[in-house]
Amino acid sequence: MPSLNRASARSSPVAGPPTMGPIVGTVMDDDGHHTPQQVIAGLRATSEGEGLVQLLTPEGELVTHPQFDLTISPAELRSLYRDMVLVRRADREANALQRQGQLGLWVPLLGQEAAQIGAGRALAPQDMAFPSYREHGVAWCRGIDPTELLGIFRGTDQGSWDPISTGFQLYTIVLANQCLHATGYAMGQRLDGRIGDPESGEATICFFGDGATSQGDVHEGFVWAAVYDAPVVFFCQNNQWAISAPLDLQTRVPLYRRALGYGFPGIRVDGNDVLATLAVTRWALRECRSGNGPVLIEACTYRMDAHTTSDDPTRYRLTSELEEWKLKDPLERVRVHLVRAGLAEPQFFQGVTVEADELAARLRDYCISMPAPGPERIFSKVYAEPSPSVEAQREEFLAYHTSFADAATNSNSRGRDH
Amino acid sequence: MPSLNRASARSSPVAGPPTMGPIVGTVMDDDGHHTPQQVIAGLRATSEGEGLVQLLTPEGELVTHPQFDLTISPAELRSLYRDMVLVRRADREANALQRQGQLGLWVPLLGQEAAQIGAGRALAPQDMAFPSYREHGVAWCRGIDPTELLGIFRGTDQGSWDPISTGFQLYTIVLANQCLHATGYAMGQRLDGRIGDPESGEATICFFGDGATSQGDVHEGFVWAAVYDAPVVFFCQNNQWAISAPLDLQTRVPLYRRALGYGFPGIRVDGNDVLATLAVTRWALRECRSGNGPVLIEACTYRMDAHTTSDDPTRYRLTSELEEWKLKDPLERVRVHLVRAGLAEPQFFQGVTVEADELAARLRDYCISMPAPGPERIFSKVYAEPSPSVEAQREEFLAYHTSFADAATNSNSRGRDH
Amino acid sequence: MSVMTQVSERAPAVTQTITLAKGLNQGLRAAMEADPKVIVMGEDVGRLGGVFRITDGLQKDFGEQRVFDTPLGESGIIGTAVGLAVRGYRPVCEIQFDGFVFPGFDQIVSQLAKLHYRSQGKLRMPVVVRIPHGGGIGAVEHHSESPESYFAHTPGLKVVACSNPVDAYWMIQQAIACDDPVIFFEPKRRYWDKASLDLATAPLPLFSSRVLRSGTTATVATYGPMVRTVLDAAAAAEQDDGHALEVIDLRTLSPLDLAPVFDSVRRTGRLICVSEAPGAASLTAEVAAQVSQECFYSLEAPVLQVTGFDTPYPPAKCEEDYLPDLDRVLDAVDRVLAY
Amino acid sequence: MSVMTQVSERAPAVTQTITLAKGLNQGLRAAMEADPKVIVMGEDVGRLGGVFRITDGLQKDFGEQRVFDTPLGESGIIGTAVGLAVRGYRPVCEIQFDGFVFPGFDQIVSQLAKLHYRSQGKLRMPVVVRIPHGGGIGAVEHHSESPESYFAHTPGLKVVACSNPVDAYWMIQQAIACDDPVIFFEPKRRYWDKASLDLATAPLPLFSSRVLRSGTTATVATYGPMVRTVLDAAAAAEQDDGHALEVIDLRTLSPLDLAPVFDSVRRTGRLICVSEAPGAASLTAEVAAQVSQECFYSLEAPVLQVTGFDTPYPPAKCEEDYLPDLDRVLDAVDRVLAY
Ligand SMILES: Cc1ncc(C[n+]2csc(CCOP(=O)(O)OP(=O)(O)O)c2C)c(N)n1
Ligand SMILES: Cc1ncc(C[n+]2csc(CCOP(=O)(O)OP(=O)(O)O)c2C)c(N)n1
Ligand SMILES: [Mg+2]
Ligand SMILES: [Mg+2]
Repeated sequence: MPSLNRASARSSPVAGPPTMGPIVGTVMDDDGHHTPQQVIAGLRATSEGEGLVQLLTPEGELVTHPQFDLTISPAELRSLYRDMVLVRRADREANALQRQGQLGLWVPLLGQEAAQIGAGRALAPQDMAFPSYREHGVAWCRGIDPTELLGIFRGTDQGSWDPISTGFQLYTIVLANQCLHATGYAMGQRLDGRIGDPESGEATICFFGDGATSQGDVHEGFVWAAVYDAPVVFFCQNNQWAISAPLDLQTRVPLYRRALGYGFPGIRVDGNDVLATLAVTRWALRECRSGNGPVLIEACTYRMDAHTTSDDPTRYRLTSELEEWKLKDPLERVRVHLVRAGLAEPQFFQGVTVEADELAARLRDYCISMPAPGPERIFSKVYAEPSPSVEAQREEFLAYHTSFADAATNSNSRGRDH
Repeated sequence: MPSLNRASARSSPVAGPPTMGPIVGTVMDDDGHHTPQQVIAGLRATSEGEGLVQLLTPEGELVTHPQFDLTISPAELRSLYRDMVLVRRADREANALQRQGQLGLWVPLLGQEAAQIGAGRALAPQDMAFPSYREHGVAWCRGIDPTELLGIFRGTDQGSWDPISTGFQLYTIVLANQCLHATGYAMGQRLDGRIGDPESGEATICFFGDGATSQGDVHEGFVWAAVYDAPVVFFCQNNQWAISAPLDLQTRVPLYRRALGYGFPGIRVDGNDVLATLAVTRWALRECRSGNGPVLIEACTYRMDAHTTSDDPTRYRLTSELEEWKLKDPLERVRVHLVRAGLAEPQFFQGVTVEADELAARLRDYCISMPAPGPERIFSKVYAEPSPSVEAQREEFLAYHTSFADAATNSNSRGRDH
Repeated sequence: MSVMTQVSERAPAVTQTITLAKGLNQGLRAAMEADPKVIVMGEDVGRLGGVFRITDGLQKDFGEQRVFDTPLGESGIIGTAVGLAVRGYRPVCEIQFDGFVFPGFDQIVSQLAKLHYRSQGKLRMPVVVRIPHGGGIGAVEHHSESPESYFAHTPGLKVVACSNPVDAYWMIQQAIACDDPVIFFEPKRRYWDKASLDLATAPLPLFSSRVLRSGTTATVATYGPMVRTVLDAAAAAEQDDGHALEVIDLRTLSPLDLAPVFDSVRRTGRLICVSEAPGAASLTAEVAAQVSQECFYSLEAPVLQVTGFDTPYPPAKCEEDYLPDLDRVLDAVDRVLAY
Repeated sequence: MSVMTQVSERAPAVTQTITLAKGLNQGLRAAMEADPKVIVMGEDVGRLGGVFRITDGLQKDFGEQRVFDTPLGESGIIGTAVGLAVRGYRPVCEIQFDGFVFPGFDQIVSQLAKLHYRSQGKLRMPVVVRIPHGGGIGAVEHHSESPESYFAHTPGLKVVACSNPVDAYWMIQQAIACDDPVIFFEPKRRYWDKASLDLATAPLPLFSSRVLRSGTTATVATYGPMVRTVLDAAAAAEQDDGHALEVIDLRTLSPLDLAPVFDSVRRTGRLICVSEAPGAASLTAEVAAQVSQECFYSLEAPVLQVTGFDTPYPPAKCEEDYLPDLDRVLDAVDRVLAY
């Protein structure tokens, strides 16, 4: 019986030599067809090889690109490096806080710093970002202090920052839902006549993962954005995995190609290269601000840690894969380049380390002293115009709740429940 | 304020000279970009121009195609013509029956006979078809008598034929839902090991419209089918309209291009050319049966009547458009060819006309004598394993219902309600 | 400016006879004149004016920026409306038929209903989702559903149902003016009912039920398309049997406004709750449960529910039997009085 | 063959202590051994064994043809399961968390629930949709929902909720053997509860409720994750106040099996219905409405409901207050006895 799961191809990144078994299912001829080899190659190509925009190699060499070259000052380069170091450190600290029981969950960005800082730093103040749930690096670029992210994961709130003034919407956990919100918002930017100038115009950027691309909402976002010329950059962080599902469980061919089927450009960029990501995202945002949206960017990167702190990747992927990707580390290549090109003194690196330590300490102090919300929080802001039934439930429960406080010694006192 | 609706482009098929206003939104450069002209051209191209597979011109000339040539006997050609004449006549009769109050609704296929007969005749007995709600011509090819379609539209049932033995599933009204059913069924064909041989293998075909392509379920169907190499042909009848929505409200570029973004072939065929549709669909089904699925076919045709008998197309499209398409009529070109090439005698055409008259008469007689279901039908087959609560409701209501029959003169007798 | 003139020309006279469909159309028009942020979107709402013509003429008068057709997808309609609301617009989305709201259900339940709470008021969702609901028009499958209870069970949403032309005119304007998401149900088989609209008479608040007919024998609470059926039954009950039924139009389904129902039941001691939706885990069960608790000592008979059956909506030829009608209401009256 | 050996090696001993999660895993295993048409599909159900490890080891033992990961989309999961059912398979779909069933809601409500009726039995839909539900695990948004009522309000579906390891083991097998679509709810915060499974004891029929503890003071009906809470409350009520509560696990939510509840209430005269879902237009309202009608003359107090509040599920730090607990149940007991 043929494997329904095309195990061969799919397990290839995991389980050694791919057997070609049922992939006859993809033998194709000239017009748009793909051979098994091409399919595998295509999948490989999502993380390396031709077509991928890269400006800084894993070895720290600057390379040029015909369309997406970037002139960048040493200071700017150092600050990109600094951002990546700081968000990585904040990420590691939050991960540790979860391990120590201070957070219920953490969603690591480890490995995706370049994709997120590159995209985040490309944004102009007037642009709007719609994140998924892993975009801590983009939040950083929008001026949201890492401490503001903690409430979601400690369970004290569901997003504490101001989604309008920060230009960074709240995290969206239901996969791909935000692709339609971003498209609608961008339709509004067009309705408001804020499109036309590549600098002063407005654009929207939407973040989602490789797994999310299979959801219908991504498709409807693409359809709407194309039909209404919405100024939205669809920024897909392809980190190769959707929990335990490798990329080829979502697609046969690189994801950036999806855009062509809708009639807008799709670009594949090395998401571990902060310079390339910055250059491509800048270009895409300028296109959108001038009215040439939408644009799809596939940033090829890697989820170097677990999906979340609840996940155990050893069950589904080999550490050899991780080792391979460590060679493409987004921070290391910038550090090497800064040193080699003599663009940064040892003091600079020491300074960043000190900053990172301070940030980590501040994060920890803030976290452990976060107040737990009271029972009234349950009923807070359910509606903009209060509902009598919710108000009545609030009054009744708060009265009931106080009765326990009043009678602490009451045999029915709280906490007897398991 | 710029038009959000890209009115220029969209109203062009309806409202005279397109103004290019807001389409700056699609000015693009080389890599995958499209100029406004290209966009409009692309839309035009969905019904004419390069890339469209055609074997019989509107003028009835046979033309050859490098990949999809077809050798067909005069007898086969005549029977294709006969099928189209009969389904058109059945369609017109049903439309008339609705006008006369015998049907609550009718969904005309007028103009789409070639797309449906071409696709339907390409199917092998072991293949399975998942229709939308307009596929009366495909039903005909699956041996479903037109009388069996009437119950849905007269309101006596929701699909009366056997969806398994006929190889033709029930009509699906919620747009695009059937694309996932077809994909799942095709996954089952692969699981059952029925894939491999282009003749004896099994394939599935799924019908949907241009408007339905915007639904998330079409996308998820494409993703699943590609990932599992499902032997399914996605057959999109692009009849240029989704009720009042013209094609460019769903896409910037021809729909067949969507397939490339998923890594399977997409072919554009003249859906008013029964030979081209037959050839392309045959090829696609053979690809699927051999295990090279999925395949997308965009059959370019035209909805020559209203969306349904409840619709009034004069509110949103010009009759000039209809006149233009009448020149591409799917039946006329075959008739002209049969006559010109001397492949059919006048008696043949007379014979078909007589057959059509008989079919129409039979359809009418059947329709007006269709029995209305009794109240027990409400509770019939809600579950495979009866539910006590539904059974109780049935007993109670039938007892109540009989009480009226018993007391016809009762002052509470039925029908006093409006 | 030209819009304004066109509109004022078309503005309703002080008193006029309108259909429910016209009431909605005029109400939408008034809401769009009152607030430039109000936009109308959905399938076929533009040039066609909607399959029921509720948005007839709006695109012509307010332009394609404010009244626009969408691609074909309900998740896309609701999801982009959420984004437009974030941008400061007040979208009014049309769902073509009740049975087609489900592809948009995720965006309604997971986003539209939760964003105000998630953001603790930093984001508002003044989105109206218009849904023609109910059966009785001889339609094919999925065109006669009554999905109200799904939404009434969803915290964060407000749900209303209009039953007559005058309410239609006012309630749609009030729903659009509301800063919360409102699921707005329209009784499609009553679109052509007529009534006289007097603009001088101020409307009731949106989230309030209304006693339509006062009586002493028993109370009947209902909403939407069943209101007219119940009023006919009440007239017949009086005429044929001398029963004085008190009839209450719930109007708001979430939050419910049951105070008038409690008052009524305390006087009549009997309640019948009518809806054409399947009864299991429904709004009528909610009303029955609340009244059974609140009026425990006043009830002289159990609360009876007259509803659609717990089956899928049947083929159209069966709907006369499926839908609660005057006779089933009267039968329930007999039964509730038999206690 | 090798599968069989592997499996029989792993087959449960006649009596063993298992967790609820293990009960489901063993039950799935038994169902797959019993019928080769049973397949398991969903996000991460293969190599990972599901985020809760319910399908742990099944892909290894039954192969990638029968246990497979899907692309990431719930509409795709349900929709392809429908197609596989048409083909003769019996798919068991895992929805990773309650809050993620909504993208698949349209396929469930419009297709899975209606195809048997639409085809008048020519198509069967033996599809099981497994949904871990409820809160109490300190999770982020959308991971603690209780959507049972949406499905109980949908004709054509059957809905069950297991509450303990032994029921989990049997009910999942019975649901898979059922020829109708079954929405199968699993109390995620009770996955690690333990109990002793004796294979010699025959299970109850799937669509029946069960009296877990008999008593005379008042009846408490509940289901899923609240069952353990209510049993704890009953123990405390007996110990502290000498109240003998009768506790009924509803188990089947659609169709409901309320005969045992009616019998009980006729004896105790009092009912409390407990669920952590929001109360408006919910299953607890349905139970309250039916009992208020059926037991009208036996009720000495109104039926009280102890439920989650009509708010979105709050941040995790609030869930201890949001979720009905032992104390809120006991408080309701005091209130219902005060009548
Ligand atoms: C609609 C929906 N289904 C399932 C989930 C559970 N889930 C959370 S993250 C995830 C994987 C997402 O993968 P990807 O889109 O690649 O993003 P990544 O986590 O890799 O950044 C899944 C299945 C969800 N959040 N939403
Ligand atoms: C989910 C859903 N939304 C809306 C509708 C209402 N509707 C029925 S047909 C139709 C247009 C479909 O256009 P297309 O897909 O091009 O098919 P065609 O009718 O042209 O054959 C619409 C909007 C529906 N049936 N299902
Ligand atoms: Mg990923
Ligand atoms: Mg069409």
